[in-house]
Amino acid sequence: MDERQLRNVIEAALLAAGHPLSLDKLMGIVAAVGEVPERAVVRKAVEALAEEYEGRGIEVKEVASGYRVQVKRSMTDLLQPLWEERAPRYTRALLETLALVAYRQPITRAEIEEVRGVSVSTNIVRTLMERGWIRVVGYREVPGRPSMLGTTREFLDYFGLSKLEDLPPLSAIRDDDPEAGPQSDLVDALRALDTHDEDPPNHGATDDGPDEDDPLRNPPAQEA
Amino acid sequence: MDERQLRNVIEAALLAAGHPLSLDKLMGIVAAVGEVPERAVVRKAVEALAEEYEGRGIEVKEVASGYRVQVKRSMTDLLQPLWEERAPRYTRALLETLALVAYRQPITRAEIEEVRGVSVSTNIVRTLMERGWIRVVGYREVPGRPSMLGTTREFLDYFGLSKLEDLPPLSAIRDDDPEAGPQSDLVDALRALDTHDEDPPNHGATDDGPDEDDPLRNPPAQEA
Amino acid sequence: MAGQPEQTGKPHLTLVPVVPPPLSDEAGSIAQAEMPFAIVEGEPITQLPRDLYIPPHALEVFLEAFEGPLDLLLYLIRRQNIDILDIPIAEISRQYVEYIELMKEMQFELAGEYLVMAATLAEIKSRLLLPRPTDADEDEEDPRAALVRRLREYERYKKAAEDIDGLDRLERDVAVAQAEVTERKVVTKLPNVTLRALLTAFREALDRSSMFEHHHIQQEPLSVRERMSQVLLRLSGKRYMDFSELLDPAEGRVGITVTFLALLELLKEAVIDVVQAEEFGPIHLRAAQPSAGEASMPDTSGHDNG
Repeated sequence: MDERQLRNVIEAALLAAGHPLSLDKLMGIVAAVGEVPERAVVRKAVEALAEEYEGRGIEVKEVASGYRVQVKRSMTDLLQPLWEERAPRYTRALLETLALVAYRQPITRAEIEEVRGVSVSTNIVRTLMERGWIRVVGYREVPGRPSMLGTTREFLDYFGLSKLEDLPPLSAIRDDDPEAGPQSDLVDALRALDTHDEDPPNHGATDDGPDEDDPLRNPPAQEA
Repeated sequence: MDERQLRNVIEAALLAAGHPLSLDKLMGIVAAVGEVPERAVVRKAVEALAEEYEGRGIEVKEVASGYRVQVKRSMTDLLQPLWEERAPRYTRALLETLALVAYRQPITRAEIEEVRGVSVSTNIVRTLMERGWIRVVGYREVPGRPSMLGTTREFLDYFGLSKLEDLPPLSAIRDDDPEAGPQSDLVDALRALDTHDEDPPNHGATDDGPDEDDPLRNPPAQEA
Repeated sequence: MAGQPEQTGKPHLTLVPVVPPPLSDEAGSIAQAEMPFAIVEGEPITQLPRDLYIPPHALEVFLEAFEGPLDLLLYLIRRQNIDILDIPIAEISRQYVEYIELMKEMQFELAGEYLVMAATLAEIKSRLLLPRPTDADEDEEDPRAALVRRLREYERYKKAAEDIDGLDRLERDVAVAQAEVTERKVVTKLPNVTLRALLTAFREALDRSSMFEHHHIQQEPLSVRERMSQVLLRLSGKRYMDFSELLDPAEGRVGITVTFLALLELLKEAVIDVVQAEEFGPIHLRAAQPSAGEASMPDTSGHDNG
């Protein structure tokens, strides 16, 4: 099988499957023709296919469970009329819960509640499980043996990630040296502030820097 | 939109739709960008796409309701491994049922239930029949005429047995009953009846000699 | 809450990006008509007056727009463009408590967490008013520091949730490209079973079964059991079969004995009938019949045992 044929088989397989195919699976398919290909050769063919798709409306995407061919983001608005149903939307409560499971796994429900300051509804956990995005990965050996939650490969696939590290980086705690125990510094700073608590908090120009990476992306205050 | 872009949109649409798209539908999608294309132009772009696919593993096919991209027939055999699903593992209930049919055949469902203490689901019986391991061998003439189940040759083949007797005796299964069960007594007794019935044709050194005498397997030389 | 409107169960509420009003504006006429804080039943709520009055019918949606007390507190802080480290506790607590009081007055069911937060804020405020003893307990975390830590921790994950929401995801942003496959044969790989698993299952069934002691399961050797199945199959579909047809001399004495034992057992279980028209006449066998005739035998899926 020459390089072109190999690429054709891989393309057909990816388009036929409709779900991601791992390199192993692709190798298995190619091997069924009689030749056992080298891993590197198959990987190269996938890459060649990805290159071939450049400038097209589709792309080869590597996600957690393998490769898939997908319609590019830039195309989907155009193709909206094709889909009868609108994509599901997710509430902030669900996304925050998901974020905590993703970044802090393994995590118990109590720990999620501690960070969010509100109880986690059973519905949210159930929805996330039914979507196959989270699952019980173990139990914490404390009274009650609460289950610990973690994310799944389906979660990564769905959000177009190939591994957990591909998640957007968790914003650093601002103004803090991550090395130093932030707590004591903070307390000191707070004590210094205690005296002028009621001062107008509008810091004007000095606020510009931190605002750049303000997690809420608030535009800076307009000076009236 | 130039010809290449038009072709990209059509390709993405056909691959994203999951069903054939008519020329009208394609035109509607293209028109959403702002330009209302000529029919002939869109058709030409589809044809150009079809040409582009020549020598590949996929093709543009015109069917009754429009165009679709499909995997070439010559590829489908190769891709067969993609559609192999692994059936879920058998439950213990199923294995118990199978074991009871094997050891106690012919046996009715009610009799299986009596031993197992729980009802036998229709699903289990159906699964075992579909697998070709059990079959109805007759009916018991009691009210309801329940069917009696027995094992098949496929069952023996699958488990590498040449005959039912090769199943380990109950004594081997129940270690709380170290003495040989009545079964082997009976077999021994039968064997005693019939010591030199015929010469076993191929008596492997490690074989249980009398096994070779199995009338079902080895049609022996005619006596008369 | 920047960005997309949220599903709050109140579809007519649309939160818009929060632009904090300048706190120092004493005039009370904040010009932000183009930046409504919320839209309630189509009407933009543009004013958050200094007395924090919120139209009563907007209050509940207001609360629902927040993911809890931390979120509300963050909003109040962010609205005033205050650095999280410089929270003017007194002012923020006052605003927070006012909201809570208002909601209590409106008799909205308020999650307990909001009240806990109000208490926390009150505690911090009171501590700030009291002179700090010089030998303050070092072990005890400054409640304000604890609050700041929680707020920042929450803010990180709130941001993370937005980031995750911003990822290109299936269904909404990208679609899996798929080509049609004609003549696909879905093959289901059947599960494997080992003989050992089968035997283990059998043993468990028997161990559970009290039957094993009471009845004599397994009285007949498997060869007889197997032959019973075979005889039944041979009798199926036929009206009668001659006894001698069932006995194959080629099987030798063992074979004949096994068949005979099988026949006796089948007879005992009343699943076959034996008919002998006259003394020393031929013995005929057939599968036991229901009251009226015909031995119906459904298709046994074509597997032949022998």
